[in-house]
Amino acid sequence: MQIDILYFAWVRERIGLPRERVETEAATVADLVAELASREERYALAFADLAALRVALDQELSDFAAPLAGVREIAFFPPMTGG
Amino acid sequence: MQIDILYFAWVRERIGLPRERVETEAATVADLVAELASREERYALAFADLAALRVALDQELSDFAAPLAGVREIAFFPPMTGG
Amino acid sequence: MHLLVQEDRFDIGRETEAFIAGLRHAGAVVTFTGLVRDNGGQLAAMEIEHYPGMTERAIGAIMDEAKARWALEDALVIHRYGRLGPQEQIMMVATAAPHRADAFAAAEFLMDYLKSRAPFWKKEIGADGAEWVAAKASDENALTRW
Amino acid sequence: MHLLVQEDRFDIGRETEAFIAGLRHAGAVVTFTGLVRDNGGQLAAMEIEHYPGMTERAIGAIMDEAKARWALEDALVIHRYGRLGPQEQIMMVATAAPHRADAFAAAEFLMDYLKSRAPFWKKEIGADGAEWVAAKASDENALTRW
Repeated sequence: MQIDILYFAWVRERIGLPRERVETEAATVADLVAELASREERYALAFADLAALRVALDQELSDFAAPLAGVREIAFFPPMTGG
Repeated sequence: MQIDILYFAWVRERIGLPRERVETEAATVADLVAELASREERYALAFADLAALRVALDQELSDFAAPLAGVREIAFFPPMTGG
Repeated sequence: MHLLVQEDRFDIGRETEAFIAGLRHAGAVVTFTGLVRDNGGQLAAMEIEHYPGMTERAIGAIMDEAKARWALEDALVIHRYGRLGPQEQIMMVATAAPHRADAFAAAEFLMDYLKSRAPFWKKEIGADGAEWVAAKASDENALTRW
Repeated sequence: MHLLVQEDRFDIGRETEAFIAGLRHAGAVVTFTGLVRDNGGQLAAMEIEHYPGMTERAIGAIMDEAKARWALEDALVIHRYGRLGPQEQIMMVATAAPHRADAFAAAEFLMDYLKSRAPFWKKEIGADGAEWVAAKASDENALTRW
């Protein structure tokens, strides 16, 4: 399946791009993260500490155990600092 | 001694005047209240329920047991409803 | 610290803007504005009586207390008296602090004390007569949290 | 309910005035304004990144939740993104309710959730480099009270 991946804040800076479209068969968010981390060093660095990251599936906050079936857009970012 | 007495809100309306200067030898606020209440019916009515009244001595909230020595201005009013 | 007790209307937008423009370090500003409720169309006017002199002293003391308790850069209280129409602005409070928790707490504290400790009395003028607003037990109870 | 996510500055005075002018029954209005703190003169600018689309959804959901929990007549959220200078206004929240307790609670609730659940990220640009603002444990903990 094809999925759009978005990166924000220091995750975006570390990976070096704001978004990309990937072809993947990953079943869960964690599977996708493992796949990306094995791809290149910059991904491995960005995903080194999952506790410091948040994930959103189709613009709703989710978690790393969530299944990816039917998801079109996934975003990775640090804890939010709005307000 | 001479003391200025001020009345506010329904206390003022019941007594029928906003302020007056009286000559009194009352030792405490309660003594002054008793003196006023014995004077005329409208005072007796205004002071019928002391729990519904507040008192300020020289513009500081006080209570009915407080001594009047040195006080120049005393005010009686219902609980405040500001804000 | 700014305190105004006045009969005239005030411009909430201009006051808020001026308050914020005067700040140099604050990260958080909270304002509260009290409006005359129309009681479902039953209210013709509200009359606010106050105790000149004591009003300024009482509010000044409440503001000093807020300043002592929280890290405030500035605070403002404006309170009107006299005759007000439905939806008119009765009063406002503004607080500025480095962080939001202090700004919120100080604003709520000022409001709780203004309600029950500043010498104002409200009278509601309706179609069928006038009535003094009774103090609410909940307003007195609100003071116990501070 | 009004929600604006924008790069442009907003006029706090005019927004507050317009918000209040639109009310028909409320007795209490609370506003919160967040300003860029200058960190003792060390801050040159703040950059705010956001997630277009999710931002509006997340704030909309927070506002719906506030509306469901408290007797609000109206609520407003304005949040900026992009590059801001020291003491510039980052965002504002306004709430209107019949009584002050609801207006205060809803405004604090909105702020607590905006801090930790709306997809914004702040970066502080100083004389000696730039740094992403770290989320505070106290902000996450603040959510447990609701």
